Amino acid sequence: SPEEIAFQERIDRNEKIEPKEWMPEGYRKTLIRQIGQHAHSEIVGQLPEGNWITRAPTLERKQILLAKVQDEAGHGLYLYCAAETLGVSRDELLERLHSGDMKYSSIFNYPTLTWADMGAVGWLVDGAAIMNQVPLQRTSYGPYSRAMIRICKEESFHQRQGYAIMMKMANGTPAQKKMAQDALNRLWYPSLMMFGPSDKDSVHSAQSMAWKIKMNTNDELRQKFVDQTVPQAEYLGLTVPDPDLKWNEEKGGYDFTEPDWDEFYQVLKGNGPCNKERLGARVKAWEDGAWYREAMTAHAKKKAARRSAVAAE
Amino acid sequence: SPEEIAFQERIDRNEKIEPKEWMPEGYRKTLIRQIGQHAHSEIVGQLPEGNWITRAPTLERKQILLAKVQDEAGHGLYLYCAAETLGVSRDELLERLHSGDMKYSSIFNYPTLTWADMGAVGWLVDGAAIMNQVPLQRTSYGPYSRAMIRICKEESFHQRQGYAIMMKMANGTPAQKKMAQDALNRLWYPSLMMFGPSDKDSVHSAQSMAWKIKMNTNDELRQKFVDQTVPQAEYLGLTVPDPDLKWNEEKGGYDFTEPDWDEFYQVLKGNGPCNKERLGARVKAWEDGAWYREAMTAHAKKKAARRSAVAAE
Amino acid sequence: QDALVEFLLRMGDNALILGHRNSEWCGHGPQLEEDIAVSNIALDLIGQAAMWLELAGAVEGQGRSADDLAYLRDVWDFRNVKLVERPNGDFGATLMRQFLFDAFHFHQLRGLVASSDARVSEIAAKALKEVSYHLERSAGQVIALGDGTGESRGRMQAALEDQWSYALELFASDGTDRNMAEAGIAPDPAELRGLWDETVGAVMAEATLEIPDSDFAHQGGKQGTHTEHLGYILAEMQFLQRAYPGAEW
Amino acid sequence: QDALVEFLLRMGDNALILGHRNSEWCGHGPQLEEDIAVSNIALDLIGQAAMWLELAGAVEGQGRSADDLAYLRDVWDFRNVKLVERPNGDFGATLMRQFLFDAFHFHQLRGLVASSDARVSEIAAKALKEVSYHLERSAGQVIALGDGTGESRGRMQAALEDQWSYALELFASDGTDRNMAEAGIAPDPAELRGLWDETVGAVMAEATLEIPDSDFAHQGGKQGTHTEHLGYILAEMQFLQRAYPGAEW
Repeated sequence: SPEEIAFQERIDRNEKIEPKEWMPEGYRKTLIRQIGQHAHSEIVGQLPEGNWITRAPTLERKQILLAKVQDEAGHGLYLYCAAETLGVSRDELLERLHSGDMKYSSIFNYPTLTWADMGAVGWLVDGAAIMNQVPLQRTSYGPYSRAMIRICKEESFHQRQGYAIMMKMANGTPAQKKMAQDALNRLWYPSLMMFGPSDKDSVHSAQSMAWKIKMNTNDELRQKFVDQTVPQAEYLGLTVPDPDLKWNEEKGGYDFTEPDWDEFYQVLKGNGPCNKERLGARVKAWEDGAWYREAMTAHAKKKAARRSAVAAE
Repeated sequence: SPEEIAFQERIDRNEKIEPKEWMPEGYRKTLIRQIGQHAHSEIVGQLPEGNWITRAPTLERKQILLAKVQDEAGHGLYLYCAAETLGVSRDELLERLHSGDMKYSSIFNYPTLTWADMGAVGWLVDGAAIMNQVPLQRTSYGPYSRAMIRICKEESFHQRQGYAIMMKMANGTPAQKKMAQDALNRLWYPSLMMFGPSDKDSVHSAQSMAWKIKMNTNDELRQKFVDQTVPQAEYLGLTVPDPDLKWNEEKGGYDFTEPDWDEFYQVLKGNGPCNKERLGARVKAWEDGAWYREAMTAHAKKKAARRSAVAAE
Repeated sequence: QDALVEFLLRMGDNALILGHRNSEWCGHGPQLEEDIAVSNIALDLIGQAAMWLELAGAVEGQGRSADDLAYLRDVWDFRNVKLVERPNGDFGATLMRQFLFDAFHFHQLRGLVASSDARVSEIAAKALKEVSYHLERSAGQVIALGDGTGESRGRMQAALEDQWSYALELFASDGTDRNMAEAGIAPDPAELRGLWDETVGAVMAEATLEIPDSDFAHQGGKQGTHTEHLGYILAEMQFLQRAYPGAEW
Repeated sequence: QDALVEFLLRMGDNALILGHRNSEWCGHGPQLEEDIAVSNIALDLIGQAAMWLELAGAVEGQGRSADDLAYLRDVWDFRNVKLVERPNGDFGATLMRQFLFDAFHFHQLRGLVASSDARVSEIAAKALKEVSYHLERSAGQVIALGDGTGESRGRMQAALEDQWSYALELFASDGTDRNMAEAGIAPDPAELRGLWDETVGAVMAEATLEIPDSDFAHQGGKQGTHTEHLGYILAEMQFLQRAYPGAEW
C-alpha cells in the first residue's frame, strides 16, 4: 500500500517512528513481541543474580550487586513503558509472560551456583546483551531507541563490574580460580546462545532487518562477541571451554564451536535447569502481591473521591 | 462420699488406679490437665532442639540430636495415650493446646541460640524434667505411672548426652567455652522456674499430693535440682550465674537466688521470647497437615469398604 | 570507649540486618516500582551499616574492618534489636516494620546530627537524608494499605500487633545508652518515645489502624540475646567469608 | 580408584542431603506418628551417609573423615542427584520424592550387596535393611494419599509431575557408573530402570496416579552441577564447622 511504501521510505531515511504515527500492524506486533520479551528478560534476569545478594562476600560487593539487580528492574520499567506506547499495557504483557505465551531470554534458565557466576554473568551475559543492544540504539522506533540508549549506558557499567569480579577471582586463591573457570565453563555456550539460532535457521529476520527492528544478523553478533571475549578470557588466565577455538587470520576472527542447539531448543521448550523456578518465582511474586496492588488502587480511588468531595463543597 | 473415702484408702495403700475403675471427677480432671500439659510440653519441646538439627556440627551429633527430638515425639505419644484412657482424645487435647486453653512448660518459650544450648537443654532442662518425673513413676494412676517409667529411662540418657556436649564445649576452644557459659547464663533461671512457683504461692498442691498425682513440693524439687547441678557446673569449670549461691552446711544444701517470678508470670501470660513462634509452629504444622490426615482417613475407609465388599461376595 | 563501640555496633547492626531482610525482596516485590524501592532502602541501609561498622572498628582499635565485623562475628556479638531480624512476612508486614523502625531511626538520627562526636554527626547527617525519604515513603505506604481494602487493613493491623512489642525494644535504654547520652554523643532512646508516639500516632490515625494497648517490650537484642532467626541470617550472609577465610573478593 | 571415590561420594551425598531435607520436618509433621517416621528415615539416611563418606575418605587416602567430607566441601564437590536437594514442598511432595528415591535406592542396594568390593557390600547390606522398610512405608503412603481424597490425589499427581524429570537423573549413567559396573562394584544405574519402572508402575497404579509421559531428565547433580538450592543447604549445615575451624564438638 502507499502508506507502507511511505513508511519504509521514512525508515530508510533513518527517521524515527513515534507512537502516534501510522505504522503497519506487523511492525507494531513484532515490536511488541520484541520489546515485551526484552522487558521480561530484565525482570526474570533479576532472579539469578538476586540469588547471591544475601550471600555477597563483602559489604561493597553486596551494594554493587543490589544496585545492579535494581537497575535491571529499572530497565524492565523503561521497556514496559516503551511497549505501552504501542498500545499494550504492562499488566497484559505480564499476563502473557505468566501464562507462558511470551518468553524471556533463555540464559536466565541457567542457575547461578557460585559467587564467580556474579562475575561471569556480568562479563558474559551482560556482554552479550550489550552486543545485541548497542545497534538497537539506532532502531527505527523512537521510544525503543531511547530506552536502549539509557539501558546500554548502564549495562556497560555492569559489564565492567562483572569483569572486575572475574579479575579478583582469577587472581585469587586456587579455590577462587577454580570457581572462575567453572563459571566460564558453564556460561560460555549459554552466552553464545543468547544471539539466537544460526542465521540459516532464524525466522522473521529479513523483515525485521528491513524495518530496522533488528540491525544485525545473529551470526554477525555472535562472531563479534567471541572476538571480543576470547582475549578478555586470556587476560584473565582462563580457558574458554572450546578445544576447537582458534584464530582465523583470513576472516580476521575466531573459529569456534557452535553451541548445542538441541539444548537451546530444549531450554526454550521449558526443559532448562531452572525454567520452572524462574517463572514460578515471578508468578508467585505477582499472585502474592495481588492484595497489595488492589489496596493501592482502592486507596488512590478513595483519595481522589475525597479530593473531589472537598472541591465540590 | 463412701466411694471417695475408699478411693483415698486405695491410694494411701499405694494401689494403682486403672482406667475403668471409679475415680472422683476432680482426680480425673486434674490428671487430664497434668498429663495433657506434659504431653504438650514434649511436642512443643521438640522445637527448640529441632532448631539445631540442620546445623549440628558433626554427623554423629546430628544423629544423636535427631534421635533425641524423635524420642520427645515418642514421649508425647505415650502421654497422649495415657490421657486417652481418661476419656479425652488426642485431637481434643491438641485443640485445647492450639486455642491457648492448655499450656506447655514455659521453658520452651526460650530460644536456643547457639550449639551450646543443645548441651544446656539436655543437662539442665532434661535434668529438671527428670527431677520432676522420677517421683511420678510412683504416681497413683497406673497408665501415667507406666508412661513415666518408660520416659524417665530415656530422659536420663538424654541428660547424659547433654552433659557430654557441655563437657566438649567447656573443654574446647575459648569460643566454645564462652558459648557454654553463655548457655548456662541464659538457661539457669528458666530451669529453676520449671519446678513451678514457690510452695507458698502454689495452688492445687495439697489435693494433688493427697491423690499422689504430685509427689513432692515445688521447693523440695528445686532444692534437690540445685544441689545436684551446682557440682556438675563446677566440674565443667562454669559459673552458675548467681552471686549469692553458697553451700549451707546446716541445711545440707545450697542457698540460692529465686528466679524472677515476674518474668515467670509474664512468660506464662504469653510474653516470653518465643511464645508466638512456638505455638505458631504447632498450629501451622497442624493446619498444613489437615489435608494429609483427611486423606489418610478417607483411604482407610475406602480400604475397609473394599474389604467388606470382598467379604460379602 | 567500650560504650561507644557498643553504640556504633547497634547502629551498624540495625542497618545491616534490616537491609538484609529488605534485600530478600529484590526480584520478588508486588510490582516493579516497589521492587526498586525496597531494594533502594536495602542499599541505603547497607551503605549506612558499612559507615557505622567502619567507625566501630576504628574506635575499637583492633584493626577490624567493617567487613570483619559484618562477616566474622557470631550471633551473640550482634547488637541489633530483634525487630529487624524477624522474617519478612508479607509485603505489608515488611512495610509496617520499616515504618516503625524509620520513625525511630529518623528521630534518632536527628539527635545524632548534633552529636558531640564529629564522626558520628557526619555519618548521621548522611544517613538522615536517606532516612527522611525512607520514613516519608513507609508512612505513605502504611497509610495507603491501612486505608485500602478490608483485606489490606486486616493484614496491616495484624502486622502492627505482631510487631509492636518488638518495636518497643528500640526504647529500652541501658547503661550504654545512658553513657552515650551523658557524653552528648547520642540521644537516650527512652527519650525519643514521645516523638515516636507522635509520628506513629498520626500515621496510624490516617491509616485507620489501632495502636495496641500494651507496653510489653521484647528485650535483649541490643545486648546480644537474639531470636532464633539471626543465626540463619548469618549462616547465609557469612558463608563465603567463613568458607574461604582470607580470600579477597 | 578415583571412580570408586566418586561413586562412594554419590552414595553418601544422596543419603546426606535427602536425610537433611527429611530432618527439616522434625517437629513439623502432620501428625505425631509421621513426625517420628520422617525423623527416623532422616536418621537412617544420615547414618548411611556417615558410612559411605567414611569409606570414601579411606579410599581417597588423604585423611579426610566423613565429617570433613560432609562439612568442608563446597557445592561443586557434592555428588548427589538434584532430586534430593530440592525444597520439601508439602508433606505429600516429600513422601513422593522419598518413594521415587527409595524405589531406586532399594534396587541399587540389592545390586550392591553383591558388590565385588567387600566394604561396599557390607555397608549396602546394612543399608538395605533400612531402605526396604523406607520403601515399604513410602509406597504405602503414596498409595494412601493417591487413593485418599480429591485434594490429596491432586497434590500427589502434581508432586509426581514436578519430580519426574529430576527422578530420571538417577538413571543417567556416566563413565564412573560404567567403570563401577565393569569392575563388578556397582550395578549400572541405567540398567536399574526396568526394575524401577516396575516398582513405580505398580504403586502408581494402586495410587490411581498417572506416570508422566516424558523422558526429559535433569542432569548434572551427579557430576557436581547442582540447583541453586544446595548452596543454601550447605550454608546452614556447615555453619559451625566453617565458623569454628578445628574445634571439636
